Amino acid sequence: MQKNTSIKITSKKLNIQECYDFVQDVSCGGIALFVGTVRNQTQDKAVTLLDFSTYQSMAIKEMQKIADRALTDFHILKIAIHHAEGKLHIGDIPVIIAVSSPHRKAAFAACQFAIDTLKETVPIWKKEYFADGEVWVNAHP
Amino acid sequence: MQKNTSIKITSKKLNIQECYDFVQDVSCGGIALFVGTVRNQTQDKAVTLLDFSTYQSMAIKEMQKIADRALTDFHILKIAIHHAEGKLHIGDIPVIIAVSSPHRKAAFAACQFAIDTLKETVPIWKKEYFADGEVWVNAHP
Amino acid sequence: MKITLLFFGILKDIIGDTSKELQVTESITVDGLKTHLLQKYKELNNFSTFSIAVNEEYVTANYILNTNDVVALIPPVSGG
Amino acid sequence: MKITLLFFGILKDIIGDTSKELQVTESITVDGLKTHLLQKYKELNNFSTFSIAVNEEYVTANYILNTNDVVALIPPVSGG
Repeated sequence: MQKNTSIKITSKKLNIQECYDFVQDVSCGGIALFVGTVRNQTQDKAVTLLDFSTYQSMAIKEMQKIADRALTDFHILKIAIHHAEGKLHIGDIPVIIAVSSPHRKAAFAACQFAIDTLKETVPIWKKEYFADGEVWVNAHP
Repeated sequence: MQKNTSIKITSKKLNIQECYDFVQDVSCGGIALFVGTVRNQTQDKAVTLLDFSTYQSMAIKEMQKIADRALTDFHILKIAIHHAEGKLHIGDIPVIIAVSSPHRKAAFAACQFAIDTLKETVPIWKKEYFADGEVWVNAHP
Repeated sequence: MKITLLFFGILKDIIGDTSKELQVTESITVDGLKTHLLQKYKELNNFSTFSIAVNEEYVTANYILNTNDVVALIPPVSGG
Repeated sequence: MKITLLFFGILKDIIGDTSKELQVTESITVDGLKTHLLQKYKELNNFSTFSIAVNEEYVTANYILNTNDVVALIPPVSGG
């Protein structure tokens, strides 16, 4: 299934067109994309920047598992899952997921499955910086 | 609500980045996009090209209604609905829908609502061309 | 009274024109117009599923037409 | 036997390091290791919810460690 999946963690800017171009195919009728963006606030506190750190080798494996499972469980053609690491500013893109399918419902379902699962299982951590300090997101239940 | 919606029918190539840029906002955490693409076949018959014709003034109104209803019914920030007209080839993009929201579930739900409703209500017609003829899609129930 | 008919998609091909002006009786309903059109354009009888929009808004069968209304015959749409 | 510990996210800040080598008893389980770590690094007691990955795969509490295993302490993830 490898050639139908594109998995990447990078400190460069993520590129929507690159994800689109990877999944686009003459036999697909629709492409669903999810693009995460850095918000200017969290729980009413102004965010200045985010810093993403990863357990990169394991994160790549977990992202690959999500992509492979999406291909198995949904009627889709290709999937790209790209994640950023390092410092991101307001409006920057931490994550892009793109899914192509002959049928749009499958593309949407697989795209939602992928982002939901990524947020649960992939070893990536986000530190939020505010004017008066910083906090590891989700670290304190 | 007008400024939170971008509605367009054009004979130029649709642009994913343009839709993304319109909906992107410092207060949004996620953007869901749907990009329709022209498939190389329909019911096992090879398609050579598609020709989209529209009742343009009414189609714009119906697309605006969909966008306004998405803003009312879902917790979203902005929505772009762009549709192509004229001749499209395999891989070309007939439609792009982009939705931004603080929360990704709302973005996905509104994006699916918009494409589903567009396909039911907006007066746009697609003629499929094959090597041996042409057919108006959906015209014969 | 005079109304304008617009034809789209397969109906444009069937009628062979994009628009026509038509004289109809005062206070005719959309349903009445449909009956009239199916008599006037026999070729429409092979193709009875179409919606009607008046002045760019979908209307139902009992909608009453006014003079100068722009009446569009909308075959099943297939955008997206 | 020797294992390697890796620390990520908030645990990296708490421990003040990204990795450490550690001697543990043969056939220790992940659960046994957790107990050991909570004794050794008192600061972890304020922070008891973390998962364990061995050689880049999540494992459960009764998983038995081998020599040279790379054991990652995974605090709640927050990617995306």
